[in-house]
Amino acid sequence: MEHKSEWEPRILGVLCKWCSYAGADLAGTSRKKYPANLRILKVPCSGRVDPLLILKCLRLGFDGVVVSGCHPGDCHYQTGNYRARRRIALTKKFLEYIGIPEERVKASWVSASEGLKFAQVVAEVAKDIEEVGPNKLFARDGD
Amino acid sequence: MTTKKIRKKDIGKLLGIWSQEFSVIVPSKEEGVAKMDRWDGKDISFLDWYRNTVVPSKDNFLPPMEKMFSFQKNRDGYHIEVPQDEQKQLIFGIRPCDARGIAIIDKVFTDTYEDRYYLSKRKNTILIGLSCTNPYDSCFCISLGLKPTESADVDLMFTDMGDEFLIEETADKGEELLAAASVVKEATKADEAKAKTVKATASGMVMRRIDTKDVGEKLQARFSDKDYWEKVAAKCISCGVCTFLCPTCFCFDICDELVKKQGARYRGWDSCSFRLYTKMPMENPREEKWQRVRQKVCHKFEFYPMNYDVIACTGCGRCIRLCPVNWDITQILSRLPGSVTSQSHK
Amino acid sequence: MEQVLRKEARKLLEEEKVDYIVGFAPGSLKFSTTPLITKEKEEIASLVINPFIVNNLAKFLTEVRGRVGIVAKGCDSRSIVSLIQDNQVVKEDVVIIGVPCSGLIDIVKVENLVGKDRDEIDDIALQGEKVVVTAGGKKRELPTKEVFFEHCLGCEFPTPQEYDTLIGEPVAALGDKELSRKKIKELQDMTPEQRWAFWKEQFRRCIRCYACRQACPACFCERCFVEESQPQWVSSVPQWQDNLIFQVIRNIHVAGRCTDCGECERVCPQNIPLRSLSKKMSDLVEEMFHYKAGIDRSAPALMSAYEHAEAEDLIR
Amino acid sequence: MPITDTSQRKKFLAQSNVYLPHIVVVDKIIEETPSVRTLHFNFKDEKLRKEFTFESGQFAELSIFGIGEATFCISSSPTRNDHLECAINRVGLVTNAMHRLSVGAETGFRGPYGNSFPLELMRGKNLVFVGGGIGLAPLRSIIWNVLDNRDKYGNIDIIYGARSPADLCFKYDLDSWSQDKTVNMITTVDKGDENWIGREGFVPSILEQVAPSAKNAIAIVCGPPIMIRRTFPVLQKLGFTPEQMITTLEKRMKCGIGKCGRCNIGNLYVCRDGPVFTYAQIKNFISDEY
Repeated sequence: MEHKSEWEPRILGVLCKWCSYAGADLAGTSRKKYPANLRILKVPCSGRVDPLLILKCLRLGFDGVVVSGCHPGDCHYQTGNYRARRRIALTKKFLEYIGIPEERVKASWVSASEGLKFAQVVAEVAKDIEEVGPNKLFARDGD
Repeated sequence: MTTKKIRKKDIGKLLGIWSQEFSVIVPSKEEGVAKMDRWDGKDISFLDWYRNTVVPSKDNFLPPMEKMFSFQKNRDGYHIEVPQDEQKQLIFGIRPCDARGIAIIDKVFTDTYEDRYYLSKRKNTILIGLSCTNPYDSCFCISLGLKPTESADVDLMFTDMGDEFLIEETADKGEELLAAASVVKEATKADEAKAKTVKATASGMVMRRIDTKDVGEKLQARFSDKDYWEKVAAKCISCGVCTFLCPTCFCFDICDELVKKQGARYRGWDSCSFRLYTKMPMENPREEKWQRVRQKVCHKFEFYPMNYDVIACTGCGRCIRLCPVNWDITQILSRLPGSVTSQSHK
Repeated sequence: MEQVLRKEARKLLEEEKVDYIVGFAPGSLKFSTTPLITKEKEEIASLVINPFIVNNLAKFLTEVRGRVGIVAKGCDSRSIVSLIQDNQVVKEDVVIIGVPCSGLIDIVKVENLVGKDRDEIDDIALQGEKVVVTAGGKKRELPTKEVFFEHCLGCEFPTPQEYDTLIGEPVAALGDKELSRKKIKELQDMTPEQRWAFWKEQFRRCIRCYACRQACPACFCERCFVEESQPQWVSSVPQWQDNLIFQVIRNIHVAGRCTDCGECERVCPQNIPLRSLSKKMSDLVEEMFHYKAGIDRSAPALMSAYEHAEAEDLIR
Repeated sequence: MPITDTSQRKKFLAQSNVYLPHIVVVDKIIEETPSVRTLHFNFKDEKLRKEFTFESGQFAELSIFGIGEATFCISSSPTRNDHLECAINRVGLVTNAMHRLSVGAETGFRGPYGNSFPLELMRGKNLVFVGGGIGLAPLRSIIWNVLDNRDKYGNIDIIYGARSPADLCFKYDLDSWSQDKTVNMITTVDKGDENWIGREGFVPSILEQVAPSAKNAIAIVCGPPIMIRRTFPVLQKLGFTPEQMITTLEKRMKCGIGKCGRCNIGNLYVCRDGPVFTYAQIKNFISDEY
């Protein structure tokens, strides 16, 4: 596709500070390569991630959002990520039904020691988003 | 006042002539919702089904949302740009109640400060009325001193006489509009008589009434009666249907937006039914539902007449017809102590 | 039926078991009803039950102060249960007067089928599986499937599951799941681009009157997220982008609370097919978490519970 | 009650479009209390800078582009017009953004709107100013206006209170009024701290203690709604008639010019018919809607 040459996907990573944020850090310090256009939002727990945040970021023009938290069973607050899973799974399915390509909203479990996994997840997300192209879902069209 | 006439099947031709100069707007349907929309250049089937639109024509002057200006920050500071809006439009088929509604809100938008967004559209618009020969059972325009065939607030008034329309030229602009149209003929005395019968029949079909005599004083006397207003407001769900769809409601909100460094200020409809409408950080003078319902009723029937000598209601009946809970202003007013109201409905 | 209901309601007031009765009274338009919220015994005589009792009265439970005797159809009773699950309503303060409901007539469908508006129709009578409509001197028989609300066609619980007294006998579900999901199916058969284009066009027409939210018993927030100003999540003017976000998030918020009463879609003055969102959401909830809203008042609300193994395929 | 000539009000409209803001530049910021700061600003446009006039009591719509507009009274006096001042209490979306501004920032300004304090009526009279919290902002404009023409007015009492010593606004003004021999300045706080040596108590009760005479006097009241509501009965007890009591009201506003609908008290719009009212004008509605 034509846009591939100059356009790089802008991705928002919403990361739990106890695990995935540290995982991202590890990916950085151990020089794992992942797309540079990732903006990171640190949250206290994946359970804090409001679906509204995901939609708002797409509205503001991010090409994709990836939410990441501790593996099930490992939540610092015991159950936060289980609750997050319900909410995010439902949101993903519902957004798909509305017509938002599923590539744009991803979720993953990344622990503090999984720097490599983090880099892989982001690379995969970036690749998927490159397939679907820039996010023009909410673009203004002469309204 | 001179009268003309036109055959029904020639309406398309007349609209065609007007489209050369104006953006012609006619009743149309979108997803089953009757609204005023740009004429497609052919279809005049609305003459068969049209009674009234869901959203009154006020939205042609005060749209649900409009951009006031856009702004951008450069090296030397902020720059503001106002969208130009000079298109001449012609609305064909506005009902007398909605035309009166526009005349009523004109007063607000010209009071002290001229509202350029409203008035630029208003001044560039021709209103062509269509007598309401099949009013709804929720209509009560007669009580507001209005007839379903009233021609006072439009530039031309069309009245359906079967195969033909009688046209009244109520404004100078109206005469010019017909000058070039060969499909328009002079009306005869017989035509005028026929139209008169149609009009009388139409007026006779408006069954609902409210008692507007001293209504302001009666409401003033009730103002502090919390029990009364709580009872009146009990079933209201505080949505914006009655206000958004009211031809005389004009309240708006102003809101900024900034996406990807593109900024703009918008205004959009607002409603006194919403709690947020008057909410201040520390205090809300109309926090309770009954206070908001009271504001709505008193604004229309007490405050607006105090300010502008006219009741802010045209009896179009939308607030009754479209209310999710069938909250009925005519019942509310008839329950005001001292009101006489004859209602003939189920 | 109405007589039994009135007797029951009067008794509740007289025995001071409740402070208010919430039910339906005849509306001021043809073929309409209106919510009746009253303390007065004299007004009990106007309580009605007919195929036009459309409102979900559970909406009023969160704002009426005191004990309430409430008339509830199947969907309304589920909304009440859901409110109890969410600690919005205390069971002890509510007396549910259950009314079995075999389906409500969608007046708009009747209007479209006979080509006349509500006020031009003389009579609408429900006779078994048919609805007889008299207009302009002509009688027309319409199958109920064509004139009932879509949510009624697929209703699983036409008889209240939770009640203190039941007026009349339980009724059978119509259970036409397919007909009830026709629009959803059509949407699912589209490509994501087509679906997005569809909703974009729908929400372009939204005027943000909030009738959907205000009519919805599951929308009980003191302050809705669209009214938040710090941060301001969505614009207060009806831009389609924000209209869409409002509705999507509203549906996520009422997930597990929506009982498919169809009020959001019915009250929309712009005819936006909102039930195609809310019903899809309840289907997803059932499919993914085996949860039905408002069935068990001792069960935890959908979003405050979890299973150790669920939705695992969606998150890597 | 004299209301400012409306033709005067329309004088500074941008290109005949009432809704277009002028650009102003912040040139000084004074932190008044932990939640209140005063912005000193001036027009970017030279011509406006020279010609702009207003009257004490009028207000303006200030905007932060991309965030929104909010209503503020002009707290400086027209007798000192080298710049304009607005005091900003950090409470909402726009005011929070204004607390993030720094010197040199550009914001939008529409105004002046509304009527003003009736200087003609006040001439030769004894004046009692009663203020609470940030309610001193509009009073401050008229107080300086009066003090700059001191010989035209009789006795001046200023009774001002805030929740705590830290919440007192315009401390530099309070100091200079205390030192002014022609002014009876009384400051109070609801609750003092260990360093507070002044009065303690709510404004209405302090007013009752001070008991200024109603004879040939006018009382001008501004503060939080609860204070205004409780001050009027005290003034009435002291013999003030509803016509002698003046207040300036605050309501949620959007347009500032009587169109958007929300700031009414009965048939009066705070923006169009006020914000300055006599108690006589609003007494029918005040207990209910204000």
